[in-house]
Amino acid sequence: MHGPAPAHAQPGPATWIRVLVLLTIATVLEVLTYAFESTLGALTAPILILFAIAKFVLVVAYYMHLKFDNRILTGIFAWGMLIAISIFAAMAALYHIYGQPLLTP
Amino acid sequence: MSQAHAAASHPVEEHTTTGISHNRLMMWTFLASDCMFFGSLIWVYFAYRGRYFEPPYPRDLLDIPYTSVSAAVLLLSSFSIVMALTALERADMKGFRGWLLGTILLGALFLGGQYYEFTTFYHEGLTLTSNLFGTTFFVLTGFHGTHVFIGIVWLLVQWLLSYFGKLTPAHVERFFVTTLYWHFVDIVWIIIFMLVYLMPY
Amino acid sequence: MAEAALRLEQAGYRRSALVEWLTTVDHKKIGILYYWTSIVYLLLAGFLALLMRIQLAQPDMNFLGPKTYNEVMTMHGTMMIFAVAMPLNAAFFNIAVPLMIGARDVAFPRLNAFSYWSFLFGSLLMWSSFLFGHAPDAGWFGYANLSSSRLYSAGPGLDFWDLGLQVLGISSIAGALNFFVTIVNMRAPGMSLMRMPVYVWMVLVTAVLILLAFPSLTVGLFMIMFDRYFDTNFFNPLHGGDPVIWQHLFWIFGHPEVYILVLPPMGIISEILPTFSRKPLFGAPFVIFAGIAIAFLSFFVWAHHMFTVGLGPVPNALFAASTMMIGIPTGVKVFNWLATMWGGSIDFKAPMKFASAAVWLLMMGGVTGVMHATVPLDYQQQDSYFIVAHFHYIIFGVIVMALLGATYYWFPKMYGRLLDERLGTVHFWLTFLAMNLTFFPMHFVGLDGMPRRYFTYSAETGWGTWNLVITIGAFILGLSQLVLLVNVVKTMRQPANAPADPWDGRTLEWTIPSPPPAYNFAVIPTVRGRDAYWIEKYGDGHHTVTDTTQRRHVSVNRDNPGHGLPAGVHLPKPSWWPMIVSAGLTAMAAGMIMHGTETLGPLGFPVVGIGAFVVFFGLLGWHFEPAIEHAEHEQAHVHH
Amino acid sequence: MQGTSVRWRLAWIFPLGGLLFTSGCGVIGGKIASTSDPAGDQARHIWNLFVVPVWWLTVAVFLLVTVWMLLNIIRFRRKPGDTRIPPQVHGNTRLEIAWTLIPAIILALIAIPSTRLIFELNRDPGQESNALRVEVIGHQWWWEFRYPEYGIVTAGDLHVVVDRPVVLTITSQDVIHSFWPPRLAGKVDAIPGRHNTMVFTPEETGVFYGQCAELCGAQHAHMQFRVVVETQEDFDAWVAKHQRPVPQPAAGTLAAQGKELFEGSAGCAGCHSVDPRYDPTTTPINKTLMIGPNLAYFPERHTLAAFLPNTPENLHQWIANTEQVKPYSTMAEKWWKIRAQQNMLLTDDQVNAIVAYLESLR
Ligand code: HEA
Ligand code: HEA
Ligand code: HEC
Ligand code: CUA
Ligand SMILES: [Cu+2]
Repeated sequence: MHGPAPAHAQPGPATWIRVLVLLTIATVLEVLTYAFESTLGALTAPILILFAIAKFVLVVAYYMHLKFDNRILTGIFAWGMLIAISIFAAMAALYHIYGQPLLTP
Repeated sequence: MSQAHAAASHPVEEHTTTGISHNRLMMWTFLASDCMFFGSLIWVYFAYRGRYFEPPYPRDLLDIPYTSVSAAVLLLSSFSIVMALTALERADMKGFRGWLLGTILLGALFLGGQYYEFTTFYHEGLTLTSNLFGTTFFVLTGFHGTHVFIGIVWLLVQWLLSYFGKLTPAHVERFFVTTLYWHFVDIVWIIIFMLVYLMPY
Repeated sequence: MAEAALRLEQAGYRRSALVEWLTTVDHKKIGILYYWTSIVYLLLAGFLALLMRIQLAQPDMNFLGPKTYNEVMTMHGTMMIFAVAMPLNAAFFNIAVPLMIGARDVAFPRLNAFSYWSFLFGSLLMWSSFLFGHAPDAGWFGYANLSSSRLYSAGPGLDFWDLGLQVLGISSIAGALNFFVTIVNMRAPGMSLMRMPVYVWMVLVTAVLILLAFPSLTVGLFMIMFDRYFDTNFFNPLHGGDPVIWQHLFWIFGHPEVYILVLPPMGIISEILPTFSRKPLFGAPFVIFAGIAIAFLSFFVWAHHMFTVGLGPVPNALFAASTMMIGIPTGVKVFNWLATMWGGSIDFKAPMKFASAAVWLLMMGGVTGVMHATVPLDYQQQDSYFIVAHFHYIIFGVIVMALLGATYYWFPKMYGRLLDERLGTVHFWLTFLAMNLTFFPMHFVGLDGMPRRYFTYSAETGWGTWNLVITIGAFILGLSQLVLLVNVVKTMRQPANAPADPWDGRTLEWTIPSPPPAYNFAVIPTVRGRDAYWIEKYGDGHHTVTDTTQRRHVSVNRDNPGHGLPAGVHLPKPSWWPMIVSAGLTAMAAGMIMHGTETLGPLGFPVVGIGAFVVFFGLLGWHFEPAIEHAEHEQAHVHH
Repeated sequence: MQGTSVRWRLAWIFPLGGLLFTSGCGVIGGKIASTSDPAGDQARHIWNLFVVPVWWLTVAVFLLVTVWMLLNIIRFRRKPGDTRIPPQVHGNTRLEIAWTLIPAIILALIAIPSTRLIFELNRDPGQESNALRVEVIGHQWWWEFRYPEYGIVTAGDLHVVVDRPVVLTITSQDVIHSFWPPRLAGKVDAIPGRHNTMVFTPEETGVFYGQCAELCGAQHAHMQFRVVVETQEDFDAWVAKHQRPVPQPAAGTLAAQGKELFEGSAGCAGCHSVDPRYDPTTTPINKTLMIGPNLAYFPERHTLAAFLPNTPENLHQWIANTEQVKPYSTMAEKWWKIRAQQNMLLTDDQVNAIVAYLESLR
């Protein structure tokens, strides 16, 4: 869709600042979520994860230009992430769902 | 690391099948691979999370306001480096050097913060050997710190090169690849900050 | 040779042959370096296997002590995997891939040299452990906490293993990055992904596997290193550490690793069978997708090496299912290969013999793999000789056989000569029969309960008879490999007069002379289909001629003799830096090993420091050195 | 030329025929460790699953691929001088689908009974059943067996009751081992910091061979054990005996001298106890009792040092020459070698006394 776009067709500092503002807001909200952990209860973890994903995507899409760059690059990075995350999830299941308790030393 | 450096060859008119430069393609591929590196470190941290049989425990040590600031410092460095890139693209060498130096300083500030954090923890009794928290925490954040350190050295070299005409607007692609690495180190910290520091037990 | 000399002169260099090999960045030369290094290691690691076989020939033998046996066994496994199978594959990546995609070199020629030197130095570092009397002895997968605690593995043996593997891992990752970029970015015009030769496809998939699998090993090895050097608790049960974590880390790497080893040979089979059957690969897209499916699935089956660890019935059942699923795409490949031969006009030259035997042997090793995947059966088979039989059938039967086939197949592109066919036939038959004689009885002793990694066994177990057979087989197998060496020596004494296209080949490497000139292609070809060269010779699917005599004589892509480089061709410059950086890296690893010893301990960190210094300045030098000749210089020469 | 190609064709038949023949002729089995000779329910279930369906489906796949390959080789070999280009068939989607589906079906035929068996083999009969519960602890390089219900501990020989399920809780004190009695059951790893269970029911009385199956250091090959499957009465008698302290040697005998040495200057008692009783409440599975194996009623064991036949001669050798008999073993490293360095090795007479003492512990 974007084709082999050269690195030059990118937005400028205005966008970078906007992204920075969003990143800062997300970070503040993250820390607030942490601070209100007791009120949020079981919601804390998903909220934190959501904010982290938002920040992650902002940096990758804008600062790292993936949004404007060749789709192949998105594919490569996404596959790396996908495999890493799936293995991570499988491990979490192995240790926290199916794992028998380890002996306490 | 070494591979990344190798990417920095001299600018050549290269024709590629995809239109993506070799260096850029390699850096993204390397980053995909690095996802598995940090992924493995992080899941080991998680598998052991809470299996801490001796003090000190994370809740007694972690200083969230402090770390929030250093996380913000690293985020800011992502911003400054993208500004440096834009300056380079616009052949504004002065702006480029300024933003780049800013990035280096922010990175150094982050590392200094991490050094301070490590020594504080150490004085409170957390060592590599004290318990599994010490082991997994220091190794995970330490490997991240090493990535930052390599990034700083790399940026520093490029900053110096710019004074000798070895880094010019003609080398924008090469510098772009460096910024990819730098941002990646930042996003890894986004994840670590969330999982290690903020995630409730 | 003439071109090489010319090229050097042009670049203002006059170097001896030795220096030329040490500084080469030419993929063809690097391929040859890879090739001979790994063949020597095959002989050495095979020699270790023969030592083991002597010890196991009869019950209660007293040839190798328990410790020595474990060292020999560990080094056999580790070196066969990391210093034979992987680099032998890398040899053919280098020899064939750029030629098959119509490229003049790889994307990062110096990085390519760096991969080779890191492989060489890393493997030498590991071999050197024998000289210091402390070879690694915890098996090729070095299970923690046997490997991670100095309490249970004193001495630097495991440090050699750990740090040697780190260096080899860096070499592999660098190589994979290089070939990934090369294949994605340097294909000849017209070579879309679906027109890419299947071998190139498999190399691409393998590169992805390496990139995503090795980091897990790297992390695990770091953890073992920290446990051994800094008393961390990763695998220390006394502080709650769980040694099983290492098994996960290792097999998340280790299982994809076995497909890293086998996918390129599968690609080689997919090239050889069509060439010698005069038929295109049957269902090539299926074969390609099967390769991708195998690669993808291979990340989610790792726990099939851990069925007896006690992960619980649900994970065991799930991992069994995912493992068995790999049999389906592998079956697709096997059946497509058989269908490729079916109806063909098959010329059983040496490469074809090896390749078709490999297909059959893949079935032999694959079906026992499915037995291991059947969890209850694995409760009995795990860590028995049944496993040893399984993986030698695939590792020797498919990987080594296919790579031997590739040797006969691509030898003209390496040396401009054809290996002797008669000796090739002898080599094949001896190898094929002896490998079955060696590895088939392992199934029997395995089912009879013989565990692997036993340095001896008592007579009452009744394992003696078959073990003697195995040992005899192993010796025949070892001797058979000497036939190959004889063949090479004999062939190298003859003039280099192999034709460009000795097998009536189908892909681009056969369009250029044997051996190819330094710049490979004087004119970059344009590709019109998967069997790019075949189509040019005999027409595409619709207007095929029916007889080879009706071959259309497309001119072989000859260089312009006597005039040096064709206009506009830039060749990468030889460089010392790759080797220097590898040496620095290896010095860092060696320093770390020294740090762990009593006598050299204080020298350790200084050596690490020096190594790091060399790496840093090596990279700077690398950075500053022009990758190719300066444009003006070049221009001047061309307009001469 | 013609001659070579005929020979080529025929030669295929030898390895294939040979392999089929040998595998068909019962070259396995009848050995002390053979998995094809089950004497316990787990081993039996596994072997049955191996034969039907796995083995027969494997034979089907084998024949399919082998016959097809042979047909290819024989029918489509190029004749000398043949320049014909065969029809360029690029594929056939229907065939592709067929040979994607057929293996899938075969695999399902294996996976279904296999999955059922996985769950069956892992089923713990429950606390209230009459199952015998034993703790199995791996050490470099010997096996310790504790019976928490009876408060007794032994090494080397695992006593169980025929037709009565046993539930083993398996762990390790040092590195990873794997507990494997091939004729009775599959193997289960013994992992420090974890405990695994193995459940099986022995179906024949007798003494069954077992061994360690995970590389655990130099003497991995010498880490055997025996499973003594006996009737309930014999087992009860064995338990009753082990709940009593060992007999004291009569004063003045050689054995009494041996006892003195054992407890005194020879330094055996530092690592070995001769009291078969222990307190399960204070010593859970991951707490060590003693460095060395418990030696109570030692002469009744089948193995010595986890691999030798337990004869007085071997025992003598073991004590006099530990380093030669089993190098790298803890006793060799931490006792024999140290004494050798200090020139404090036992004299032959002393060894005789100790052997007499140990032999008296019946
Ligand atoms: C490069 C080598 C390679 C390859 C390709 C494979 C392929 C397979 N392997 Fe193997 N394996 C190893 C190398 C390899 N393995 C090694 C080295 C070890 C030991 C590691 C160690 O412990 O040291 C090992 C161990 C190993 C284990 C662990 C055993 C244990 O330790 O307990 C298992 C368990 O599931 C397994 C399974 C499989 C399966 C299902 C395949 C499948 O991919 C096979 C698929 C192929 C076929 C099935 C044949 C062709 C298909 C057909 C003709 C279609 C019809 C067939 C059917 C329907 C069955 N392997
Ligand atoms: C590429 C992989 C590869 C290859 C090709 C081989 C090849 C061979 N292997 Fe290997 N093997 C492994 C990978 C491989 N192996 C692995 C990964 C293990 C597991 C290790 C572990 O448990 O950790 C293993 C384990 C293993 C064992 C089990 C050891 C044990 O568990 O105790 C045995 C036992 O027989 C064995 C035998 C052989 C034999 C006889 C060959 C033969 O094919 C070798 C034939 C011989 C030659 C090709 C050499 C010819 C040499 C000469 C003629 C002499 C020349 C002399 C000099 C150079 C001085 N291997
Ligand atoms: C440092 C501790 C230590 C000391 C002291 C020691 N042993 Fe041992 N002993 C062991 C260990 C550990 C084993 C198990 C060795 C093995 O099989 O690998 C063992 C095994 C044995 C066995 C075989 C037990 C079996 O189950 O097969 C006998 C008998 C024995 N020791 C007798 C003695 C005698 C007699 C002495 C003193 C003269 C002695 N030991 C001193 C540690 C020790
Ligand atoms: Cu214990 Cu092997
Ligand atoms: Cu596997």
